[in-house]
Amino acid sequence: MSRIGVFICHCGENIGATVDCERVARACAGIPGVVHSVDYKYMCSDPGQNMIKDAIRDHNLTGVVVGACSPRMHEPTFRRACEEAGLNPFLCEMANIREHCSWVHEKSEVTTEKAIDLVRVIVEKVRRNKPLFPIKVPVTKTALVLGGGIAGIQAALDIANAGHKVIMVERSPSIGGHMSQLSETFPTLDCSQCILTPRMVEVARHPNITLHTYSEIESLDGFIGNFKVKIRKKARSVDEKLCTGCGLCTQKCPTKKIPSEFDAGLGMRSAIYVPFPQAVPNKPVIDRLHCTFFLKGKCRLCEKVCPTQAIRFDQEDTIVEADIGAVVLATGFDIKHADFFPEYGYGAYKDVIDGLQFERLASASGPTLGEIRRPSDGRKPETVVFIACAGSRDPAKGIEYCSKICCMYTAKHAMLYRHKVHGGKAYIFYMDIRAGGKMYEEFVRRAIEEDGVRYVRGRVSRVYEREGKLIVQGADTLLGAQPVEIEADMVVLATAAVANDGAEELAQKMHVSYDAYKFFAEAHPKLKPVETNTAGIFLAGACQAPKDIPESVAQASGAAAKVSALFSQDELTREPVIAVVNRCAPPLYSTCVGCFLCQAACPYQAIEKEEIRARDGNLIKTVAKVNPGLCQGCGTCVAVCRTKAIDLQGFSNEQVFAEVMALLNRSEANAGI
Amino acid sequence: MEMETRLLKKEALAGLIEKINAAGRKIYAPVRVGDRDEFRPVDSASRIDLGCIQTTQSAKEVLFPRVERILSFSRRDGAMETADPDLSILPEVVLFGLHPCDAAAIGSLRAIFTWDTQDAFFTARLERLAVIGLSCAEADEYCFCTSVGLGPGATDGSDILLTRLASGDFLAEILTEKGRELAALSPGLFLSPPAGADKSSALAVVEASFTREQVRDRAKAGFDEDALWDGQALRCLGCGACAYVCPTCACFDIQDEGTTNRGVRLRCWDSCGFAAFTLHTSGHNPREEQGPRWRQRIMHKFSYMPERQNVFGCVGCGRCSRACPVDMNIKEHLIALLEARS
Amino acid sequence: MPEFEPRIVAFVCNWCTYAGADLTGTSRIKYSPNVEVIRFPCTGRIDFMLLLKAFAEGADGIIVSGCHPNDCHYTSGNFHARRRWILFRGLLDFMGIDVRRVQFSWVSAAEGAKWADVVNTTVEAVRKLGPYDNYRQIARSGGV
Amino acid sequence: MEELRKRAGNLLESGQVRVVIGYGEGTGKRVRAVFIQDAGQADCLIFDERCRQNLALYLTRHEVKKLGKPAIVASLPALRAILQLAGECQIAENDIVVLGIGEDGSMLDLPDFAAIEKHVASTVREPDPAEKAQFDLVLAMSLEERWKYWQEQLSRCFKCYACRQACPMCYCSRCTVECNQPQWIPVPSHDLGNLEWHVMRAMHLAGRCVDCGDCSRACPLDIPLYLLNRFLIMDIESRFNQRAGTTAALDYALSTFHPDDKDDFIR
Repeated sequence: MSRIGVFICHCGENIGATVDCERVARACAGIPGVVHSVDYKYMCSDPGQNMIKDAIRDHNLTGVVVGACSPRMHEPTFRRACEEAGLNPFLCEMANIREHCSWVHEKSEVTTEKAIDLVRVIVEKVRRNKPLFPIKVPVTKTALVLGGGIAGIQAALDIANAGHKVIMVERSPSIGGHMSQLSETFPTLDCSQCILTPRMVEVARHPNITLHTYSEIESLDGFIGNFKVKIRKKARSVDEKLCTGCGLCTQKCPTKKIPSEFDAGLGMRSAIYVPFPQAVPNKPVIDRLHCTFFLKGKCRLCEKVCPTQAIRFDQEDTIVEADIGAVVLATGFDIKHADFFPEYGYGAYKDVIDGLQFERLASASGPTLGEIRRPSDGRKPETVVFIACAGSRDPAKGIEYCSKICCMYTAKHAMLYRHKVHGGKAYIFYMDIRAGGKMYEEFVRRAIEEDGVRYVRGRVSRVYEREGKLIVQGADTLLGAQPVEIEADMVVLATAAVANDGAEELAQKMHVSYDAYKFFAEAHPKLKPVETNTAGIFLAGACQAPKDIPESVAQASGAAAKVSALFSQDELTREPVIAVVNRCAPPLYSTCVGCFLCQAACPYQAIEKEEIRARDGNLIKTVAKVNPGLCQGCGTCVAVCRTKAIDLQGFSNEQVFAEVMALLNRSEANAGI
Repeated sequence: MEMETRLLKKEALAGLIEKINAAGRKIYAPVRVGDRDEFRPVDSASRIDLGCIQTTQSAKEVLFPRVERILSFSRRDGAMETADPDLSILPEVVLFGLHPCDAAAIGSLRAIFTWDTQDAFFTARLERLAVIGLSCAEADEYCFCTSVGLGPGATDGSDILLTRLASGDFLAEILTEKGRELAALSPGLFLSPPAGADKSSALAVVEASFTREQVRDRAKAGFDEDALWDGQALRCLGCGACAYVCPTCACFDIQDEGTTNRGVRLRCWDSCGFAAFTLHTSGHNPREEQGPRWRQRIMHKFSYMPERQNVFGCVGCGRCSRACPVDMNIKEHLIALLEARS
Repeated sequence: MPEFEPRIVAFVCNWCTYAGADLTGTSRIKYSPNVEVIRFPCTGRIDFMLLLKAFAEGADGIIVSGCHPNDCHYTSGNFHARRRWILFRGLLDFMGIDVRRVQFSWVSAAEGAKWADVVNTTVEAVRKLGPYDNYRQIARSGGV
Repeated sequence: MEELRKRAGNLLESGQVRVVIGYGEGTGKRVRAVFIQDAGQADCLIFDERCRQNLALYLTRHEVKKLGKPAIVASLPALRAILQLAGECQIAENDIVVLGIGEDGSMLDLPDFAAIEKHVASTVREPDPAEKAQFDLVLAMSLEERWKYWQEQLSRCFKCYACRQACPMCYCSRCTVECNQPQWIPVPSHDLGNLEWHVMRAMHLAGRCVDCGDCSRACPLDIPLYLLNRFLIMDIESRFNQRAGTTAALDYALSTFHPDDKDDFIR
């Protein structure tokens, strides 16, 4: 038999002015199972809390109901008080007679009546509450950072510097990401490589960081604190241990006309190559799709010239397995290329280039050593048109969002061009200038006012070639949509930033959700911007949405802080408000029939398969099992389960059912004894 | 009481129904409902389907409703009060057109409900019940009354048994005091029968395939023949259709419904065919599979009832076989049981 | 005869509508006392049978409310709930159950005023419809 | 029919299966499910237009599973049930042999679930005209008329659960009606108990029902239960473009969603 204590708070006048608290307490005393019912001015005060503690001891209470403010306000307070008095905190519940009653209704009989109802409902709930205990989950203090761009680098260094192990996995042969391709960075115009390279080196040298480049994730299983990852190390065809990075192989390689990915196709590389001089690790890889030996079966020139015999034509992919406790996804973004734009010639005009190509032209380490020259004939362009929002904010192209970085880098591009080609004319077609950010607006102003970049507000309808010139047709909406036609030598498209190829597949492997554009989804748009819905997996950088460098770095540090917080304890403590699959006597063992419809509905991939086996090892049945490390307690599975085999602790079927019953069947208590 | 035989002209039926109604008695008779026949309250003879071979459901609801309130409770001044239903308000009922198998089934039900204790609800209803039976002029392939000791013209359970003659008139056998009372409501309608009037020529022919005693002995001997019962039950769905249409199945469940303040205790039909019927709180189920449940059904009707209540639990009406969604044919299964070597 | 006072049960999620109703209180916006709230973690947790139970036990109207689409604390519980309600509501209507008595809404933690409005309009709508006699009648079929 | 018997016989003889679940002659003109365990008895297998029971229900029955690996005679509804059962992890591809029957009564070669999916995708079975007419009739009724209609229909129900037991998708070892803590559905077959039971049954089959109609056919009291299932099937198809029993991978309308699912009633 329950022994429930009811404590009605006046909250000064807040409740007391409209609800007859004494009557509520008196009425609740008449509810079967209630052995103690009192009212008090301020229940949350120390004397109020002491009343509860004393009553728990004096009356040997098995449940406590506090009729006061919203549980969202003081539930932790009262639960702690109960715990201090030796009562399991989950046997304490609050009835909200302030926000949901006294504050929203006039002083009247009806309002008091309603307060009694609300308390009575919670009494019926508490009667069915069960003691719950926090869930402990062990934590493996190693983080997996996926992606070696600036976000991944920052996250890895922050976590490593906090004293935890990090495994970094990068898909391409070197870390560095897009930032390593950039010339200068806005709004300071400092050299991208110069600020990035030391970080890259630090990653390579950090004793806490294990780096796997030219590697991809094969699978990720497990849950927060307890993931298992399989990493596929693609065959580099070079023994990394023996290779000294002398570069002889890349010089001697006869196949040299392969468009360089790093130079965005504007430069060439050999079949055995290091993507760029500052690459980390500075070890070449053989591009087997282009290597003569792999295509025709002979050559092996690199093997002959290698002073340390590091070439391994027979190397195979290897799988590395690791236990990890948290994941930072920092896989970055990609951009749309010129061939996405029929109106700009489908990429047919060599001098219509994208922003990343311009970066390579402007970079001192680029194919033109930093001189702005046309890809078609190497001439310096006298007029350059920059087109912002190429694809972005364009529902017709299926990219409705703003790519965010283009306004700033286009201003930078125009500025760099004006610096490098004296007398050159720079036009920017734009929709709006979005320069929110520290020193950003000033930067754009500088481009306009000091560097004479001409901003034309309007869209470009067409680019076509006429007598060696690119004719840019557009409209100036500030001049009443007047047609504008500019003869340009080069056109630079600020193409939309989009999710990486394979982002969807990766998200599925990682069990994180993604938006309509395949950017990874944060757990909450405001309050959980670095978390994903899968506990223990965090986001950093442009894989979540287009971001500039400072934002990516900030988010990376944020993710690293989350990981470090997680790793600061040996065990993870979680609220026990989670779903559980029932167990019952043989031969049923559980009423779960193993249909796993719940598994599909669970937003957290928290439902696993569990095999119930007899003592002889024979499989009896396969049932659902809720992983307490992953379950967040939403209860969607409970409503999906036909056999009621899953129940939610704290909001169990019995509890909510009893609440409905109690609410609608006013007892004698309401009559006011 | 000495049996009396009278003639009820076909035109007189309407008058008989009217008189019974006028006497404040509620009449249930077979009525065509959609593609089925069912017992329904009638107030005129024209609604009655006299040609019906068998109603889908039996008439047992008149004595044993599918849901019956047996107790009410409420909380007053912190204490629980209980109240019994008022049985004195139950109406006087006449079941009209009950075939001999169904009429005989009343005896089986009575045996169950009065075996150890007198079931107040059942007996109160039974006291208020009179039966005007109707011999079977037709039978179908499911009928096997003659194999269980009955027949198309059997009088067991009827207070008056009507047999429709070739002329359309009814030969009325007034069998009991209750029957005489009914006839007395309209004495002018019950005429002297013509000389040589004989109901046997007006009865359906139902070939006997076995005797119930044979089944009793064979079933008892075959209790442990799992393969036999399992094999027969393999296609059985485990639903309760057979039990619920059966005129003698009397299993019930007790359910309390209500809230903290008031509630009722209900008796409602149950069936030994259901998996949960014998489920123990421990999780153990002595009849885990359908085979033993099927065996139970047969054993109860042919072995346990004759043993304990001295009456058989099957009247050969064939309803269970007709209603079964998967064609579990009891007659066929009983024949198979007898033919199987033990 | 006093005016009919409908009884409305509200099934709400903890993170949006319950918090929104808290805000209604904090903002001291008055609304009809005919509604009483039962708190769930998420609309995804609300079993459709509870709605029928509420009618059976004498509710004249029901409010089901949670986070706006895309705002679910658990990402997608409300999306699952929405599908469930789309089908359930259709089925009830097909069976002749008066779905005008069931108000579904999205009320965020910031929409204190909207909560008051949802309650008031639902109470008024149900008041006009009168007591749910059809359902009460069958609810009494067991004799309770 | 000859081919069916031959294939069934071969399967049993070669030991590939231990039992063939098929149809045989029953009482009078009725047919019934038969469980052939001996190749010599394969000749009692039949298939014709009377063979409508969805035999897939027996695949999840403990008593039948005990017999060993089954082959099952399956026309469209059973094939759909097989796919849905596979999606719900109740049967695996290698656990059964499917003796598929085409809409024209001919034998199909359905070696795997992919072949069943293909056949199901390319086969249309028009709803029974009388059933469709009844459906449209109910749909056209006013709210009050619909209430009366269903109250009258459901008042007949005596809760024999033939509808549930005949359903291939009702394989739960404990049905919700058997849950008594709390007692979700009243056990008695009074008006409330009947309404709640049938609402619950329909909802639990929403997105899972393969539209075989066996619930209605099993009902000894002719309650048109198919109307409820059909309503939800049509709703799910038109709103969410999903159909149960079309794929062996789970695609359940109530465990999936689309952020743009349309409703016209949520404030």
